[in-house]
Amino acid sequence: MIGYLTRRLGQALLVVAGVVTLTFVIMRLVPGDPAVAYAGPKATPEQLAAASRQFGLDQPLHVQLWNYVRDLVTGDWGTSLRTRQPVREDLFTAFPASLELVGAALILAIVVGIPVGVLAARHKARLPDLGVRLGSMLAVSVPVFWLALTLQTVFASHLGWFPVAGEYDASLDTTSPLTLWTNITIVDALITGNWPIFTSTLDHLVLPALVVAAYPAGVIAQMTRAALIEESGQEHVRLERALGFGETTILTRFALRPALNPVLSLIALVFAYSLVNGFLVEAVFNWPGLGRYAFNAITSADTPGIAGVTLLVAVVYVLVNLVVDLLQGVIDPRVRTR
Amino acid sequence: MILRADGVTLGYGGRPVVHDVTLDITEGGVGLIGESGSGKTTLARAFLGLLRPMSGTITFNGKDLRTAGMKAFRKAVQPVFQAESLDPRMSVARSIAEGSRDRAAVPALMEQVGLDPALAARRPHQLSGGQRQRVVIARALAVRPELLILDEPTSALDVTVQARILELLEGLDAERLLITHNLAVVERLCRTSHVLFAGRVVESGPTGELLRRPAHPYTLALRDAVPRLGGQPPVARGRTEAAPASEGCPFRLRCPLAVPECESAPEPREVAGRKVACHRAELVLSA
Amino acid sequence: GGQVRGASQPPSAPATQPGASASTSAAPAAVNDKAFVYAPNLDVVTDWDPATSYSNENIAMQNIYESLTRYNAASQKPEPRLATEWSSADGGKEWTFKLREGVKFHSGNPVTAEAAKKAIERTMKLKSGAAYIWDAVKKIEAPDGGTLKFTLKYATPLDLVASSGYASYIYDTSVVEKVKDGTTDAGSGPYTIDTWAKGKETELTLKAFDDYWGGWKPGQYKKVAFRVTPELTTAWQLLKNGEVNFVQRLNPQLFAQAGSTPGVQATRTPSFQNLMLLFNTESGPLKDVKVRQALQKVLDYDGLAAALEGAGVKGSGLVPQGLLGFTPGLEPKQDLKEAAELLAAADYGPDLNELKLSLTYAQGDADQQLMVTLLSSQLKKLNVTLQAKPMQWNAQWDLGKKKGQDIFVMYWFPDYADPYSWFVNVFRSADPVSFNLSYLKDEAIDKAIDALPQLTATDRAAAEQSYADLQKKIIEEKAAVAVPYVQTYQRALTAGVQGYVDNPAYPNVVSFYDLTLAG
Amino acid sequence: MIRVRDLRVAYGDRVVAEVPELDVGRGECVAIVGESGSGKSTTLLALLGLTEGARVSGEVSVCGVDVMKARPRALRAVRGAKAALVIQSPQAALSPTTRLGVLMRRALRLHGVTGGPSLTGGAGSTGGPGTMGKGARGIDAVMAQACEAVLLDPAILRRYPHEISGGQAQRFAIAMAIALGAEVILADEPTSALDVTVQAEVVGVLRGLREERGLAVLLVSHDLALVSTIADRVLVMKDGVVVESGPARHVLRDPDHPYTRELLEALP
Amino acid sequence: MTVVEPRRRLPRMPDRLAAFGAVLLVLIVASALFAPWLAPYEENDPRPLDKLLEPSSSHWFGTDHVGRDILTQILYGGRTSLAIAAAVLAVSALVGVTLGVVAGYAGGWIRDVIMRITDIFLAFPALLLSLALAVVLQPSVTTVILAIAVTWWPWYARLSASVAASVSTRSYVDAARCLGVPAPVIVWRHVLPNSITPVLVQLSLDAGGVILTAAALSYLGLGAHEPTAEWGLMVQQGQALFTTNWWVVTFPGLAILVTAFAFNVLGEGLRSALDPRRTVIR
Ligand SMILES: Nc1ncnc2c1ncn2[C@@H]1O[C@H](COP(=O)(O)OP(=O)(O)OP(=O)(O)O)[C@@H](O)[C@H]1O
Ligand SMILES: Nc1ncnc2c1ncn2[C@@H]1O[C@H](COP(=O)(O)OP(=O)(O)OP(=O)(O)O)[C@@H](O)[C@H]1O
Ligand SMILES: [Mg+2]
Ligand SMILES: [Mg+2]
Ligand code: NI
Repeated sequence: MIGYLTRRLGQALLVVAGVVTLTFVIMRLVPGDPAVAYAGPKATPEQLAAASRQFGLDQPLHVQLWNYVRDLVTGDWGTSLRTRQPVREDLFTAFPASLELVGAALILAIVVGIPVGVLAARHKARLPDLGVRLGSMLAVSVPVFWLALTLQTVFASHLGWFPVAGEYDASLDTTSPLTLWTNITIVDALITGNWPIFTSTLDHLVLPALVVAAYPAGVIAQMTRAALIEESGQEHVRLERALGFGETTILTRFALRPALNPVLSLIALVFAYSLVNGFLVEAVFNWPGLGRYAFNAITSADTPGIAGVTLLVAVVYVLVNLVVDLLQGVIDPRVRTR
Repeated sequence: MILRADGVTLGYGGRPVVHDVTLDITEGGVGLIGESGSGKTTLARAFLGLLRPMSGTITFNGKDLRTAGMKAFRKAVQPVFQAESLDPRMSVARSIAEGSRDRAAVPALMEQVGLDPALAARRPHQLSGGQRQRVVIARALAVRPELLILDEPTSALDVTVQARILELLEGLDAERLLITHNLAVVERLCRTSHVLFAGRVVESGPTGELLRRPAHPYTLALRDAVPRLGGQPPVARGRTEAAPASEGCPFRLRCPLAVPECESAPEPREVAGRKVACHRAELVLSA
Repeated sequence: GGQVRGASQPPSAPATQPGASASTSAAPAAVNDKAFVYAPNLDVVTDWDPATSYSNENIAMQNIYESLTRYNAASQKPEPRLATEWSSADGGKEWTFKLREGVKFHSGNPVTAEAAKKAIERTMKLKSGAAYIWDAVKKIEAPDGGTLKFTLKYATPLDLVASSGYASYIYDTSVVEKVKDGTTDAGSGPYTIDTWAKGKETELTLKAFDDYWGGWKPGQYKKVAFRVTPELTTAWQLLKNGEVNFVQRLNPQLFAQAGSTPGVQATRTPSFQNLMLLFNTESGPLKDVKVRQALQKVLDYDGLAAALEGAGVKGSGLVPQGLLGFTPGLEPKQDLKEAAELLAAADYGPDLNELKLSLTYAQGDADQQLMVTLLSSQLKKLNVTLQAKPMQWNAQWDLGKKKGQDIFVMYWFPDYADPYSWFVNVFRSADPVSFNLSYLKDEAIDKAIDALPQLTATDRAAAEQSYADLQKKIIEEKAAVAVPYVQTYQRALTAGVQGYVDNPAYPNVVSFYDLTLAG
Repeated sequence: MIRVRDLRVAYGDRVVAEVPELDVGRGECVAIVGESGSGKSTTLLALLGLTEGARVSGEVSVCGVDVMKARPRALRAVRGAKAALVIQSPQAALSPTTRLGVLMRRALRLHGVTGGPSLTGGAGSTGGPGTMGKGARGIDAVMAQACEAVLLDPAILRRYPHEISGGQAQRFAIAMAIALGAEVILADEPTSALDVTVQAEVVGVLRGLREERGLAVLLVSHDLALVSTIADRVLVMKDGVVVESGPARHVLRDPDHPYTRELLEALP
Repeated sequence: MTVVEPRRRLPRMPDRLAAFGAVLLVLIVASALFAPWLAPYEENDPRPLDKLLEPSSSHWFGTDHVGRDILTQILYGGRTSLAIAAAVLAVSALVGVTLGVVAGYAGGWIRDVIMRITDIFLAFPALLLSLALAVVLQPSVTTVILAIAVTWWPWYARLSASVAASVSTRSYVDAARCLGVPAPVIVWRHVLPNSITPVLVQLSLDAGGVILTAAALSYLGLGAHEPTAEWGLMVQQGQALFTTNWWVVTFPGLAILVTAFAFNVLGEGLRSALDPRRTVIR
């Protein structure tokens, strides 16, 4: 197990190193001088030169790469050309917000997707199955921006059931200020018992989380269904039937667990994917998350910002996959001995 | 003798599964028996040049496989694998002609293995198990091999079909190395046999002798466990669930005759006209 | 330990919901304890230094810092701010400003001539952002606490310069080094920083500076919040709900809706920002002035204005209305027949050669995109293929500097309310290329441009005439540019807010101090 | 124990198994032999009503329950509790994520076997919280005994299916039948995936149970030699039809049907 | 005598989803192909005076902000969107399958190197990579295709590597090696054809995702641009009009939804027919 872990960690490091290099290459490929982005649209030549010096852009490429790696390792992720803040600080605000949104969405997707997948598998080739399959395919096909706009207009603006946008009611900052520990609002509100902010955040989360959850819920349902159907074609199900267990018991108590592993891998992928791809949703719902940060960084050619997001997401991706590997061992004992 | 393994150790991913095997493929058919996972297929793959030995050498006509030109060897030794070794997408004719690239010879080959040439255009899933096995044999014969390596050629087939395939094999003039679980089949097709246990050859000798009067307790257990028509119910000797021992005699944990001496690995030695790796071979012989 | 977010007040002090019902529940004329919520579409602050700031943050900074003068778009003249009066001498090469008395910085220090001198000198020394506006200044003196005297290298309308939206601030140099992290400021304006949380939705809140020289009346907003809202539709819905009080830019459809939505008021003001199609006068097919003139006549200006529905209006010449040098009678007109003739004269047209033109414009700008759509479909009928590439600014500019396109589309607006900006930056020849992206090179024009500042400082009428002549020359004779429209600000506020005036010299800036909540 | 008359199983229009008569009495061992695809497994599964999507007709009674007419609930009670199934591939027949003990315990609970003398046979398998402890201890005892009966170390109950050998898995399947108090074991090729040495052991266990406990065994196999050593009576199937049946000795010594003869001759 | 019929608690649904998806798709493709004949108006013909007309009998889907007929633009836009999907899938499948099959067959260090590279591309946030590339190459349809393909191929590499690895252990591959067939021929003749099915299924599942991603890129102004008609671009331009002129964004949005849905239905149907387990996300 230890050997396996170190091997996996080594691979993970390799991947991160690859991402760093790739990022650097892309940063250099982006046309237009990053100094222009920093110095602003009406910069004078002297200002441009100064900005160039400040970012070390006047150095030869290999020196730049070396500096870049050295800075990363020492925790200096550079200064954003757009916000002019240290990228690390920017990410420290943006990432928790995304984590909150994507986390909530994934919980929603799992809570909906897995039972629905079980339901479909239980009634394979019958009406509920057809319903679930069509529903999940709709969920994965719907363009998020469209869904976001529609939900916002209908449920927030017209019906007024939910807030239009925002993470929580900003006025609560004065009435019940939040002590930050993790920087994730809802978690901090929960652990410090700040109920006004907690409920307000929950209220604000519903719509964006629903939108972000649509795709994951769809694929999770599809995957659960497929994995369960395959699992229920396994020999052991026949034995369980012969032992007198009911169909539902068999699916939920014997087949679900072994079928869960691919679902888990999928969740890991969807998680990393949603972190950045949520940017449209974040924009519509004023969610100050990573996706929006990434989008702004891209559209303003903020290379350090782009690099920071990329690296962060890559690290998260790698970590989540590690965690999933471990979890899979817990869920399926066969994996442990592999 | 054309193919010879000399002190060969084989494994996957650095983990050896076949240990220090020395074995000649001699005339009259050679049998390889042993329980599942004992390394029979692994050994066969090494003989086919599909797996490099971790140590030891495999020689073909006296030349090391690693250095000798593979061309001559390639077609001289051909496999007949366990049932499903046909590309599901290729027609019978294409499969058979794959090595020789000689389509014209296909009908003759098909007849030789007892297949109706009219089946040439079919694909594997349109054939029965017995027919498929015949195609596999025809494909191997197409390149006129000197040696056939048969890995459980019949174990997936029904008994009636099995009997016919065995007949066909008996009639071929290529040398053969036969791997099987089925003792009766080895007895019929092979003059000499080797018994494999946990990656080691524990006993080798003339097949008839070997099965009539085993000298190794594993061979004995194997023989007695085989049910015979109308005979006594098969007998289980020793505790079959025990894993092979990693040190000393690998069979000792299952061996009803094991003594403390067995904790040291037995060297293969000549006993009653065959080679046995057991400290207690004499006792077994007398049983 | 954890840090506390928000709350400069003790948590016990209850505050009512900001803006939540600003439009409906009219507070008694007593104290206005609501916050005014501004919905910008981008992060508000990137640079807190009043010397170097050259971006969005001026929306907030104009309320925190003050300059000597402020431009009044109605009178087209600078008006007093920190300076109460001023005069020039020596043909516009010497300027004297009298400072307002009893003004204090937020730090408590008094605003004296000495302080103002130090501030401007620091700004000039840092040479960043819009610091160039002071380039003409040779020497600053503070003969007494209330008088500031400038000696210039060349004549310049310094009263206009001093009203600039950027780099003109008078700040407290003794605390300015501490403003970087956004917890304090060095200004003298009506508002001061309350909280700043970069990257959060409510990024910045301001609170009233109690010792402001203008004093405070009931009904004025003593708190201001900036709630970043990138999506227009979201901003609009928040406004309708009364959650925000001001949306800086609406599209025509929303603007029309805003006009008829109870609880919302809409305002429209022409800006000082216009769109320019800069034709490559130096190389390529547009080297031929006939082709350039044809292009000027192809675009359906009225159709475009109609499609823009008020987001932009047809201008006249290069100088938008409201600035010195605005010249009526230079309105562009579509004339397809003449355009076809001009093209034919250059051997292009439906039955002649195909003309291929490349155009670059700003990515993500819906109005420019609209213009491009209309232009390309018109040109197609004349056998002209337009290859339009949306690009990010720095990529577009890079290409432009290398003269890599036939038509360069960009907006221009002056940093201070003076049309000189267009001419000196865009149409005066320069090597290497900076913003003169039509690559126009004409000595006579250059000379006329160089004479403009002094004329402005000394003889406004002559300046006006010179501007008119130059525009005719550049547009009609040289055909270096087409100006499809001048942008219009279409803004919406919650209905209860009174006193809003849009000042195009300070784009998107709301003077919160001037607002009151109806009651 | 088992009584079958005119059983017919069809998938769609294709009849895959037709058994006019099949009886298995207490302590008897009956074997069904035949080639691949001849309908052996189908017949066996039909006895427990496990043929999904098939049309089944005829009379089938297992341990006194009419399988054809029984409601799903009653049918589930027969499965496992009265008639236990042992299938071919040993490990694949066990859910990979369930410890053996957990599976057995769940099955015992399902059928209301609690082990406590006062509670046996009661339908209230779940029991109140008070009876749980006692019941659980009782169940443990039942499970341990069952394992010992098939020569398994009860410690194996803490393992996962992939941690045991094929022979152990087959013996565990039989142990479950014992623990549940099954009266009939239906074994579908229980040894064909095993090595001969292990096969011998499993066969030994089956024989022992028959002799000691009077369990009835219905064995499906294509290994004539094996069948000949343990079966009392034999049914030979070909293409879904029973071509010959009778006492093992008779059928295998001098078969009446040419197909049986062919089978015997093919033996190496 | 009792006859037990298969239990029928809920009605059985015929599994014709794949067929349904295929029919839907044929309709969509046909409507894009025959756009010039089907479209009621000329492509890209702005009439500012007719802008933002509500859906009516003369403009079924209304008109957009410059007065183009939305139905017409959707029909023509389908050509772009479908062409993008086809090109992206072709390019990424070509690259991914080639690398994957080689990795799967060769094993050893070759596999390790290829798979690590694949991992790097997978760990790189896909949308960021696409966006970055779109910025580097300047927005255009070709850029969209390349940008998406760059993030898409690793999935096929991974999928086909694992399938090819298992195919390579089949005994017919060994048999071919013993017959002296050269490695490239074995890969081409045996490994590739036998690993392709799951990739094909995955391709049809992914097509919807490609259209959505392309739409998102255009939506961000980084993909197709004026005057190319493309669905994502149409949504982007109409998005700010959602509350006032719903049809401008809704119809192209529906076009994307229906097409993505059709591809998904087809893919999912194929998958359940061929291989119930594999799912890879876009
Ligand atoms: N490709 C492989 N990678 C790793 N281990 C393998 C591989 N193939 C076989 N093994 C292991 O090597 C050992 C010997 O396997 P081999 O297939 O040679 O046995 P065998 O004697 O042919 O068994 P059987 O009778 O079941 O065919 C087994 O423990 C098996 O798990
Ligand atoms: N679910 C099913 N649907 C359709 N046909 C089936 C189904 N299950 C089995 N069959 C068919 O019924 C016939 C009998 O199958 P069965 O499994 O009973 O054979 P068997 O005698 O057990 O063979 P083997 O020795 O290979 O296990 C076969 O032809 C098979 O294809
Ligand atoms: Mg083998
Ligand atoms: Mg069977
Ligand atoms: Ni020994």
